[in-house]
Amino acid sequence: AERVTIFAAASLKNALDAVNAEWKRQTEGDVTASYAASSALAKQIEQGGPADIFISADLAWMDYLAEKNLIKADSRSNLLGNRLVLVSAKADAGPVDIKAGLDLAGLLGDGRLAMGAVDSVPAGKYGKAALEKLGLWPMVADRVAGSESVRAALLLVSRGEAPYGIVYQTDAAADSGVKMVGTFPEDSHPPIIYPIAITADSASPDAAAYLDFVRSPKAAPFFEAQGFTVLK
Amino acid sequence: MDWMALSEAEWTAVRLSLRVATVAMLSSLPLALLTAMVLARGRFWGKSALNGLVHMPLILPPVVTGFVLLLLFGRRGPIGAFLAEHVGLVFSFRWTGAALACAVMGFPLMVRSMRLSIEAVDRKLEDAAATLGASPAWIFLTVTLPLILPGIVAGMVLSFAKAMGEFGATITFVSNIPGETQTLAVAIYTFTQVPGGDAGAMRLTIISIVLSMAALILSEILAAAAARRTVSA
Amino acid sequence: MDWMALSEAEWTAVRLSLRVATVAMLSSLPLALLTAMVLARGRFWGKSALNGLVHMPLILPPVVTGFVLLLLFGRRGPIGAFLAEHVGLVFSFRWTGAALACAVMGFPLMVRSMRLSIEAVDRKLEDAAATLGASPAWIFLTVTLPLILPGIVAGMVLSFAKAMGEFGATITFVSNIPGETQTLAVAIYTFTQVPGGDAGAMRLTIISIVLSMAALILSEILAAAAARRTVSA
Amino acid sequence: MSLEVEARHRIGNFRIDAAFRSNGGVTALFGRSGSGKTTLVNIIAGLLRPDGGRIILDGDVIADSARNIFTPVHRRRFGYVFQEARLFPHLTVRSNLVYGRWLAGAGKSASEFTKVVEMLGVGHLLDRSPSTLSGGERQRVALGRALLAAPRLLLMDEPLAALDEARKAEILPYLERLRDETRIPIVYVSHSVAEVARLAERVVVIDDGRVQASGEAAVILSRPTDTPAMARREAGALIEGLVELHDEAHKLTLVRAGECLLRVPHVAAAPGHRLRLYIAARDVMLATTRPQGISALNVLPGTIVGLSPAHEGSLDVRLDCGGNTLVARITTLSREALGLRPGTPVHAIIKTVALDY
Amino acid sequence: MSLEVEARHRIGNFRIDAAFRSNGGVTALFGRSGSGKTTLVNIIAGLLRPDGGRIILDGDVIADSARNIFTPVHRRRFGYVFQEARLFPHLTVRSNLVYGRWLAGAGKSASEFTKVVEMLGVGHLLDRSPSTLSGGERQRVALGRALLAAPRLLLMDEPLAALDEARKAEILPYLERLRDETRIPIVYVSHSVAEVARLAERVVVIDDGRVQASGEAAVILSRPTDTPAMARREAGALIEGLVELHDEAHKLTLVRAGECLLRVPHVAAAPGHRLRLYIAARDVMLATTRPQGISALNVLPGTIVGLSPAHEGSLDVRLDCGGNTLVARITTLSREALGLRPGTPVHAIIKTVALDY
Ligand SMILES: Nc1ncnc2c1ncn2[C@@H]1O[C@H](COP(=O)(O)OP(=O)(O)OP(=O)(O)O)[C@@H](O)[C@H]1O
Ligand SMILES: Nc1ncnc2c1ncn2[C@@H]1O[C@H](COP(=O)(O)OP(=O)(O)OP(=O)(O)O)[C@@H](O)[C@H]1O
Ligand SMILES: [Mg+2]
Ligand SMILES: [Mg+2]
Repeated sequence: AERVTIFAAASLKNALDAVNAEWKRQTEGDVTASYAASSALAKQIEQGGPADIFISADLAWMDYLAEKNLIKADSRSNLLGNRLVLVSAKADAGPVDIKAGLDLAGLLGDGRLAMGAVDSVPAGKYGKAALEKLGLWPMVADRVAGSESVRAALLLVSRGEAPYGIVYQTDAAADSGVKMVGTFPEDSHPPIIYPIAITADSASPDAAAYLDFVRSPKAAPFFEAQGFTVLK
Repeated sequence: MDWMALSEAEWTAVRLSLRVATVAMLSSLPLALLTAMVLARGRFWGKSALNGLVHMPLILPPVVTGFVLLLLFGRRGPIGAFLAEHVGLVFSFRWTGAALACAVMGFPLMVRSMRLSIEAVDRKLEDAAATLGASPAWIFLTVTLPLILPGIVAGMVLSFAKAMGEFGATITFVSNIPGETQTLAVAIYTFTQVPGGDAGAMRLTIISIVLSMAALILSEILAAAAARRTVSA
Repeated sequence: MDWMALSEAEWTAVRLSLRVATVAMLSSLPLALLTAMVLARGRFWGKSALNGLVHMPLILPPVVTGFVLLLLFGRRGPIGAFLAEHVGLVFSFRWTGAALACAVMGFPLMVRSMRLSIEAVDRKLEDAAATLGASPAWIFLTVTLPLILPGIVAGMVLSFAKAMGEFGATITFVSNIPGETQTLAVAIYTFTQVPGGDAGAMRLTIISIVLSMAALILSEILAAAAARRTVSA
Repeated sequence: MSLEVEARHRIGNFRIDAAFRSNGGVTALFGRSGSGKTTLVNIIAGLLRPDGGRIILDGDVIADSARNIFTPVHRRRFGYVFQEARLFPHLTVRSNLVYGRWLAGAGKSASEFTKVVEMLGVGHLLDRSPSTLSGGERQRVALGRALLAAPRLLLMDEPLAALDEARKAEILPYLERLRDETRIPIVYVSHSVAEVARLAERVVVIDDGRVQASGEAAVILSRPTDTPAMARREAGALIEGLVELHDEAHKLTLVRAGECLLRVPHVAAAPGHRLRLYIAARDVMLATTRPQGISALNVLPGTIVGLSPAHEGSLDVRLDCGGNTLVARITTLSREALGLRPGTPVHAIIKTVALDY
Repeated sequence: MSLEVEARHRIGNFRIDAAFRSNGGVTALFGRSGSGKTTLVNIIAGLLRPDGGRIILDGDVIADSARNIFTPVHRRRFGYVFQEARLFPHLTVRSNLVYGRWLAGAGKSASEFTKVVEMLGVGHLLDRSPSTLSGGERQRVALGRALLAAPRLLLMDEPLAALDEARKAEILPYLERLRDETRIPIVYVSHSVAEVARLAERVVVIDDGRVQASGEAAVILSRPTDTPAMARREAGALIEGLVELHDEAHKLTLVRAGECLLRVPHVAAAPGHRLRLYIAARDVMLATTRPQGISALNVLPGTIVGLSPAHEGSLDVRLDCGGNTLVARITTLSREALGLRPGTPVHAIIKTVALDY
């Protein structure tokens, strides 16, 4: 079988490695994945990167490629969803009901709110949107510590640098150093979506089969194990 | 060149970058000089280990360096906690942390340059100074230091340039807080992460280049002046 | 130390890193030497510009450097397309591209070290060689080159170390393809991006440190041997 | 002022094992190239820590390996004029000159500076960089730098080698004054017998790291066999005398040495002052009868004490002239013609101008 | 073999404007420290490109600013012994020595190497690093390096300054042979009149960048006033003679100069060979009557030609001895006592051993 090359957002590594192992086992097909920032991957595809399939961490970079006709439009779909949660380092921190009027500033005290960089990192963008929707943004806008990735934000919380952080549920679940104290209402932010598509340049005859596999129930458990929501 | 007009936030990033780079460069100078001296002249057990340690920030991916800084110098880190309590020096989420990250990243470059110059110094001149009554410290100040000026300048240039371009360790260690830790490099990085951010990234990149070039030319002038005086006799 | 046992993929990354770092270091050597020579000795219009250009990879955030490389040396880039067609040298998404990225990132470090050493060379020795009938090229080979060996070694060390730690430009330019462009540093970065990756990152980091330390100690031994022979006479 | 040096050291295949003492004044280190003179001077300066030995200056133990005493270089305050100039390339000539002076405190006045600068003829170089100096200029500045550092002891390693005779003739009297007035002990390495004869009270002959001979300059310089570094043409005898009187009209000085009276070119020393004269064997002529109508002013009656074996057609004749030992070099042909043998009474003829330095 | 040098150049405040020519052999550059000797040699070597001037060797235009010709240093093949040794620190002594030899091709045989190494006494140093050499050893290796490069012209800047007399006495005959056998022109900077007198055919006296006097060594060295760099004690006259015969028993050589016959220490030259003798004024004694029973073997009858003004109690008497000019330095007292004036017939007395170098 032909090799299938996946360009995928770095946060998908654990889940996708497992899916790929399963795909290899079942089809004896060859698959390789390159994990990096969605931005870098999109630009590489633009410059002729050897990707057959692109899985972005947000819609923006998929849209970017779609506009340039670099993906096969009919192959595009939303693969995964995620939830945004509030985490705390303190084991004794109580649950927080995330809603409009929450005294987030009070919770933070003189600490900072760790999250992905609000302009660039997808989780940061979602987080900012949610806070704005809930009217909490003005209160914490200058208290935010924008990290280079969700993982870094999580680290800031687990190291006690920041009392609270906004991260994906998938990340929070896997880190015993932090406690999930609240989940953002699903309607408070644009849906967190990991879109998938076959690139326009893809020549691998197995790309479509792989795409089908990833979207099939056979792959779903691996994503769910990492805390992702598998979208239909 | 309206396109080049900087927003207030961008101006802040420029000022911050210059401050961070300058502070990083200057504050690492004494320790780098000491380390270079020890590596060039010292003979002791564990010298290889020290040498390795100095090169660490180069060998490790910047993100890892940032993690390590966070672990050590963060609010809860052993050194960070100590400094915060006893010296009142706080790094986390402060521009000082950005400067620390840049200083650490530039450290191996600074040490190597200085070490190279120290190793090239003719020890016989130091001997001559000693016969004239100069103590080791005085010899260092009046003979060694002027003679290694090219290495010091080179080290400072590399450290400054590195600080201008550093974002991996910085953003990991102290995040990306506009006006506090968002240096030009971090701002550029941020731009590259959003579709359509290319123009902004380009603009900031040009600014960064212009600033660095100015610093570079200044350094060359200084180095040339120093060299003119130390043509080997 | 079962924990340290490396998977096949990790072994691949180790081998790849060593290859990339070595090739990056060696292939940039001639150009770096030439550039250092020109900067140290040349007097020409545009020297400042060349100097600035050399420092660029240090000044720019690695992501930007990687992006510039992608634009220039990518399959569709002007240089990349030319080289692929006429020389058969393809960088994009190959380990050669990773080596190119590392070479570019280490270039300013290499040039600075060499330049520092070249500037410290006693030109009178070159004059002496000329009176003995040595042509400029022969003088360079038999006098200048041996005398600047410390600078060359230092430059190579820095370039190698930098190549071991480089991931920003690499991952941006040639992505993160296991067995092809996934160097240790890139692999470490990948681990840091996922939950539970810390152990893996730590393991690879230790490997990277061990490898680099070995290279470092080797370089020190070489440098010491060179120095023993060139004590200023 | 006394200096005691004892050193054992090994570098590479070279081994030094030398000891000498001097009671102040100038001690000349004499020896062939590579015999260990610079090594010994480096040990005295403290730049080389010997495997064993000691250095005692005026009862002050500067170093003693047995007692594990080692005064660091900069506390010794031994001025050192290196064989190569070793000027500081990043400082001007002026700054080089005052480098040690400044450290020595206010000990040296500005007039001292002016005096040394003038004597060395480096006044017009003060603002220049050492890299632009000529070889001799560099050596002069190095000399000035050491002199101005107010040293307790001066170590000079061939300080005048790169200088022309005229310049040497200006500097030597200064060194003589330094020796006589300040009584700073000086250890002086030189290949020039003329310099050594003029300056040194003691001569230490080094050969392959060992002291081959050491003692009064008068004694050592009269035994050329001891000093392989000395070309044969420099052999001679050193005699001591007292200034008797000056003949101002003819610019001559009469010196009494034992029972002899010697006429030498005018010397600026008061009557009664001790004077050392080195009389090269090649400058002494012998006559069996007292010659008449010759220009040489010194005709000293004496007796042959001994004759050295002939070498390359010439031999050295040792004379006793009124209590002074003189050496005359003559050809074997002359010896035969004049029938010279021990006990023969002869006249030693020495030109006055041959005694000028 | 002829060399023509003309150079105008300015460095800092120093200005050189000198020209001289020589018809091969050794040309001595003589001048005080800082007079521009090294600068001139650097210009000849091509290390310094002068503002103007030209260098012509044997009709071959090496450099000519008017015609914009400038042969690069390495194509000139001018061996250069620098004032400082300038050994390559990264090479062993052996590699230093053969550096130029290798480039010169197979021109030099291994026996040449052995010969030079032996003559310089550096055989035991071959595998050492230059940094471990003594000053004199370094200078000898530098000398050997230049000699072995098979140069067309040798530039030597005080090559023997750091050497002891005994070593000099070994090297000088080698240089003489080089001069006589290979006919390589040599430009020789030295402060030693003895060296210059012995080696040089021509002397160029440099003062403050200008040629103050230039010409036959015999002429220039007899006019000490022209050579301020020469101490007065080195004044004298150079006379030319032919080897007449050898007295092997007494190791003497008879040299005919004009109408005079001089006995000098044995010289290794066949009868008929030309020989130059420098007779220092201080070594010449005058007598109004022919002395008897003296050891000096040379008693030359002559006539006083002129007397220089007295200086510090002595004066130089110029004699004509059978067609040779001689200079004798005597005290004013002797002149008065002997009543010497131009025209007075006198005998010049010169010891044979005084003519030994
Ligand atoms: N770069 C310079 N700037 C100013 N003056 C210089 C420079 N280089 C040389 N000089 C001067 O030129 C003069 C001639 O120097 P040079 O080295 O030729 O002298 P020299 O005759 O070889 O003397 P020495 O016998 O001491 O070696 C010296 O007075 C020196 O100070
Ligand atoms: N590191 C070393 N290894 C081996 N031999 C050495 C070393 N250093 C010095 N020597 C030898 O020691 C001897 C003494 O050297 P030193 O410099 O004392 O001689 P010197 O008497 O000053 O000679 P010169 O008159 O030539 O300056 C020399 O033969 C030299 O080669
Ligand atoms: Mg010596
Ligand atoms: Mg000179």
